[in-house]
Amino acid sequence: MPEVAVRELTMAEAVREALSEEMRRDPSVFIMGEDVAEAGTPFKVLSGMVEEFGKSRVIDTPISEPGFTGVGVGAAMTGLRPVIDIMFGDFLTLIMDQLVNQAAKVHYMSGGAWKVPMVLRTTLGASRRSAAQHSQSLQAWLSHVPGLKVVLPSTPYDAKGLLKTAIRDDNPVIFFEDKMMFRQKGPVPVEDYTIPFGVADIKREGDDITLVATSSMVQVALGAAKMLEEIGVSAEVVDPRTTWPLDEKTLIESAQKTSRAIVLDEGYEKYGITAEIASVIATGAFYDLDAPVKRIGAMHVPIPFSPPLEDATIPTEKAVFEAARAMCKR
Amino acid sequence: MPEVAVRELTMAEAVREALSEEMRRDPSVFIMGEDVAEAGTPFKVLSGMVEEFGKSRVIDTPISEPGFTGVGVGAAMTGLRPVIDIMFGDFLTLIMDQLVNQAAKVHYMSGGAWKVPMVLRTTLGASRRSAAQHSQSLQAWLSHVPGLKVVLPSTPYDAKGLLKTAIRDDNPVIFFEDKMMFRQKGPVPVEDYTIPFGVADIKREGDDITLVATSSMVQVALGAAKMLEEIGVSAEVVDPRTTWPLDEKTLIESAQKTSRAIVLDEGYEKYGITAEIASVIATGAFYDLDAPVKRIGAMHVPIPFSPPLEDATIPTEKAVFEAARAMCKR
Amino acid sequence: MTTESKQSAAIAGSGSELTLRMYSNMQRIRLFEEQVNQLYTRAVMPGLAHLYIGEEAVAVGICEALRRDDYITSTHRGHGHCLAKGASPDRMFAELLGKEAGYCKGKGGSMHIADPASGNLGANAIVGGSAGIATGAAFSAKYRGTKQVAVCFFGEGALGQGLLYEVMNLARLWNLPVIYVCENNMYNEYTHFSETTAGEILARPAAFGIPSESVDGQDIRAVHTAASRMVERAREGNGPSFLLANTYRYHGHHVGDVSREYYRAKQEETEWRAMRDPIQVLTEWLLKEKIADQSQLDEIVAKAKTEIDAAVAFALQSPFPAVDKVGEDVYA
Amino acid sequence: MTTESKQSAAIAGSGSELTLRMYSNMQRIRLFEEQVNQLYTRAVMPGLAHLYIGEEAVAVGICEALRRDDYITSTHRGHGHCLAKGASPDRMFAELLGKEAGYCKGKGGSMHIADPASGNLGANAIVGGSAGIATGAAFSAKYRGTKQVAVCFFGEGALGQGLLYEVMNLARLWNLPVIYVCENNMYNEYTHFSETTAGEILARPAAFGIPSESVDGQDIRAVHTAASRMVERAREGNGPSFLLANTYRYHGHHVGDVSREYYRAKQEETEWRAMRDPIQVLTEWLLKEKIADQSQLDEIVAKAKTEIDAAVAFALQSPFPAVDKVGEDVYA
Ligand SMILES: Cc1ncc(C[n+]2csc(CCOP(=O)(O)OP(=O)(O)O)c2C)c(N)n1
Ligand SMILES: Cc1ncc(C[n+]2csc(CCOP(=O)(O)OP(=O)(O)O)c2C)c(N)n1
Ligand SMILES: [Mg+2]
Ligand SMILES: [Mg+2]
Repeated sequence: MPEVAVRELTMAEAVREALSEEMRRDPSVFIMGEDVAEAGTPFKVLSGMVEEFGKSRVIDTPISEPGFTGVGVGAAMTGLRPVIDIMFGDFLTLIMDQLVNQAAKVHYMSGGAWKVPMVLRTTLGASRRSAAQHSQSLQAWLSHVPGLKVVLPSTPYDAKGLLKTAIRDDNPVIFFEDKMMFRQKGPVPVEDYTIPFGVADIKREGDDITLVATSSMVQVALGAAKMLEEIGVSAEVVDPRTTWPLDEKTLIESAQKTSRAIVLDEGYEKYGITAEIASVIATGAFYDLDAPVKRIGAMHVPIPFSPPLEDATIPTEKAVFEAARAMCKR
Repeated sequence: MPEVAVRELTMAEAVREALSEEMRRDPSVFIMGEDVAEAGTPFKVLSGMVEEFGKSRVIDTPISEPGFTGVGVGAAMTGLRPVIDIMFGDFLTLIMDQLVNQAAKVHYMSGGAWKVPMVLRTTLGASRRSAAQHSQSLQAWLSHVPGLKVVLPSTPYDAKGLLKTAIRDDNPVIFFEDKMMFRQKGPVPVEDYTIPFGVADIKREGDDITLVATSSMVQVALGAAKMLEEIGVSAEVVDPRTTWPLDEKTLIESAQKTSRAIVLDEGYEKYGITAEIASVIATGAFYDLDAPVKRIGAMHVPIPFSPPLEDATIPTEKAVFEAARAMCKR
Repeated sequence: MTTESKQSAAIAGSGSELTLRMYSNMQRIRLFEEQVNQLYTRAVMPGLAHLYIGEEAVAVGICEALRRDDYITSTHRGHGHCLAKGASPDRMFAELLGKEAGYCKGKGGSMHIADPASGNLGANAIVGGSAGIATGAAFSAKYRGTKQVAVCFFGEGALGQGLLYEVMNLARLWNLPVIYVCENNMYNEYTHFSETTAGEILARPAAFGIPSESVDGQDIRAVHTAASRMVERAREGNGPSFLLANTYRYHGHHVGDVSREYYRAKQEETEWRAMRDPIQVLTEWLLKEKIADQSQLDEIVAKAKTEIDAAVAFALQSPFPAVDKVGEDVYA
Repeated sequence: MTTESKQSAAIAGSGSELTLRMYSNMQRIRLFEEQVNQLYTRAVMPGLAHLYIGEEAVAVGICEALRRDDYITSTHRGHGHCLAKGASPDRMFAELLGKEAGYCKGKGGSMHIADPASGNLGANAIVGGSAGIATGAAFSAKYRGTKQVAVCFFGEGALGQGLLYEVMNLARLWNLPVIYVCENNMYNEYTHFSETTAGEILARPAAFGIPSESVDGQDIRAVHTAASRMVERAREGNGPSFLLANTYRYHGHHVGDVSREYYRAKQEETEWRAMRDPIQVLTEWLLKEKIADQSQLDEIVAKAKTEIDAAVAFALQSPFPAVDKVGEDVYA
């Protein structure tokens, strides 16, 4: 990007700034969810917004996820741009019908007559000792559904730019935020900017192996890349940023260049995000790969509460490092 | 299997026979769902069962999928073996919380103290001109979830044996039936038998290419195999029968033998069943494959109503034939 | 247009253009549905359809109390709602046959017809699935200050869906201009509603503080009067209401449901047809009140028949969408 | 054991062993929760916990009306239910600390404690998520003919979840032995329930034909009397009931919620603590009725303190599960 004024913001601040700027720009944008107003969400992501925009645009709801998501769909069909807040990604289980049978299909079923410009913000990620019902990363389900777009920002910069794109998009967009990243800082330009969907970002250039990582796993991949550097392995870290649309070209080209790839995602590994991306790479870079594409996701168990057990279920820098080292035969 | 008395049953009859035999054997087994009693379901799969077992064991419910699925979970935890009937697989969207956050996790979250021996029967498959909300094949979502088992029978024989295993299993099992197969006949032995989970079945032996297919796609694969035979290509058709547990070994060995594989599933192709299986094969048979593993699933669109459009979204024998022919360079 | 709805409310129950228009629209729906049944039996229509015959007074009585820019959400049994709100039969038939000229370019079919021009947010094949959408449209109308009203049509089977209670709570809390219309035709598919519904239906909206009434769904003047009251209440900013319309479907749950004796008595069907037919009830009133004589009514029916026949012909001759259209309209 | 519950019902309101046991159990819960708060502030406990302090009379008053083999489902604020139903503090603390000796081998934690031995089907971190499970347990009791009863505890926030209405309808239709207990502590996290709840709470179960009562949740004798009536009704085969217990949580929504002024006034908290404390209310009654003197009560507290301190010590010294246990218990 060009030379612009930049300052450090946390992921939470970046999200809040994107929402606030879009709400100032467009009166049809509003926020609806549990404890979003005075409380500013339990993660304090929206702190201060109700003071600026008032209770008519930052709206506390009862604990009725299917109900207020459905209200979001109807509001989006009739001229508004709702931003629905689902506190924990685990609660997506409650709104799958509104998202999948309603929001995702309205445009197509009506032959293009109606559209649903709705953003659904929710969270992902374990390791907060929140146990099996508050720690899941369910992005694979939604990436599977035609009619939805799925965004997984890994930095404050990406979060702000992608969220603005999501709000301006005329389709239902599911926006996943990693709970562990809310306090993580990163550079964010002062100027208005957006980031297009379907464009992967190379977070680190490298020659020997490609580490494809989403959301929370980007930091893990970068950490592993540092460790690999020390043993002389140059790792490239590629972040798809959106799993739908998916920038297959960039992923494949990186793997063709390095001839090795590991795919990382915090969702359950089986039938997860890593399966699609690994299979895209295995096909697209078939004649260039020196080794099978390796997948690393969450262990196939409900996420346990006990710290030593929970830690064993999530991909770690060390695990990625070891896998990469083995693939590169060091 | 050994020499036994065999007769032809439809898929619906095989399912009904499995349920009836298990209900005679075990009084703790009961059926609950919409229009399951006198109506015997809209597909008539359960016709006659209420006459034999009475309304206390074949129970009509209100149109409350989350409610009666939740009742199933609680009943399963306390000594019963519910068989919950969800008319269309599309309605899984309504019960994901009960299945994923409750049924799948109870055993683990309680450290093994409670278990949930529940079977959830539902349907999959398009091409009935039922449009976007009555045609989906959502097995990928459930295969992604630790704690669940997922069964996809493709013949009356498999349906009966696998359903009996499901009912006797102490875990929540999701059992998908293809609506288009209910009237399809096949040989079923008279004697009691079960089929273990996690054991793939080779529906047709072949040497040149492996066609992995689930549920409704097994017939498509067999049809394509016939067409391929005519051009001198010998296709092996492998049916995993359960996507979780998944018989990786048999799939990989077949691909190693033929050195080519196409994976077929009627669910959406992106982030679907075909992604996991293709990636398992691409990794396991990495050094034996002559070509990238090919995936064929439903087109990434909500399923349209209009016949010419709907037909274009589903994998066909011809599409599989063409893909296989190209891979085998004929 | 507000005036129209005010007026219609005012003159409901007295003779009027409105009453004749309601007569005409009920006839149009019935003729439409009879053609649908034909198209099915002649195997010209793909899939199935759920006929509205017997329930015409509910959709027409309510939609005649609405402005064209008011919203409705509809159900799998939605042809009546769609016509009553102002869609035209030709594009509807085209949709039912999966043709390019259909309201949804053939992509939706019978269970998903939608029409922005007449405020129809769409039929829905998920029972109760549109309760959130209708409530959201009402939220939007209030947010935008347009004084539009949203009507959520659903069958009594949808009372089993928890979503309905979640959104009724929201509608009351936020005072939204939405009317929940429960079409009680006594059957959830093949099960009598008494086997699926505990307590008193009207007590359910009441529990959320929503004013509710029940009405004879076969008496269109009663339906229209009650609906007009509720529409006014919503438009004036006084929030949601709930209307329970007691009615009956003459045909099967869907066109393929022909042998019904195992779940309801033939006699029940004949009694409703003979004694409670909404078109007959209005006809008798129109003649008694001398608002129209038989020949005028026959003329209305003849006009309707011509329109419907032409619509079927249009749909039959119009082309299927080109296969390459399948990938369009997934994303806006 | 039926006799015990009969008896307890009979003698509720009069002085008795039962009343002293209820006093003791409320004290045990309070001491337990104070320790949990300590463990959190001392950063010894992983994650968060939701304290039951202030609401003790609800869990104890109800569970004392149950048999040990009756079922309960609990919530994220579940330590009180768990103790009241008969779990022991040592394995509970062990679970809260993620230790192998915990009720769930450390896999569940505070929000998922379960104990088959005392009929606890488990706490649940999905608000309202256990309504189906409790109703299913009642279905099972009826199907198996065991005369067991199921109690579904939930906070008033769960009134927002549609699932609750679906299962109340089923419970009434099928006459299931289940009691829905709404613990109204007036807050859904950081939002006052009046902002999230339209109409009258008791009208909701009533709409499904379920008998309901509200009770002062700070007066354990009132809670126990009402609960005993409902348990009898369920056990005799007369179906479901709904109990609204008005109560208050003294602490934050969870242990980390310490500055609460933005959503509730300090004065409100102090008033409840000073004038409506369930332990104090019972203490005064016990002394007034001369059922016990202060020294006896002090002795009970001392015993409870010893038990709780020992339990904490046990949990602190017991080991974490071996990492290779992580893959066990996924499938039975
Ligand atoms: C969530 C859901 N469950 C089940 C079905 C299958 N189904 C279609 S119509 C119907 C009965 C609906 O009854 P009612 O709501 O009274 O409408 P009616 O058909 O009587 O007009 C059912 C169970 C569905 N479409 N959606
Ligand atoms: C379905 C669902 N939505 C949201 C949450 C987040 N959450 C946890 S507790 C809570 C408030 C619950 O309030 P209430 O039911 O009154 O119980 P209380 O905490 O007051 O005991 C919320 C919103 C959740 N756990 N589950
Ligand atoms: Mg009905
Ligand atoms: Mg509360």
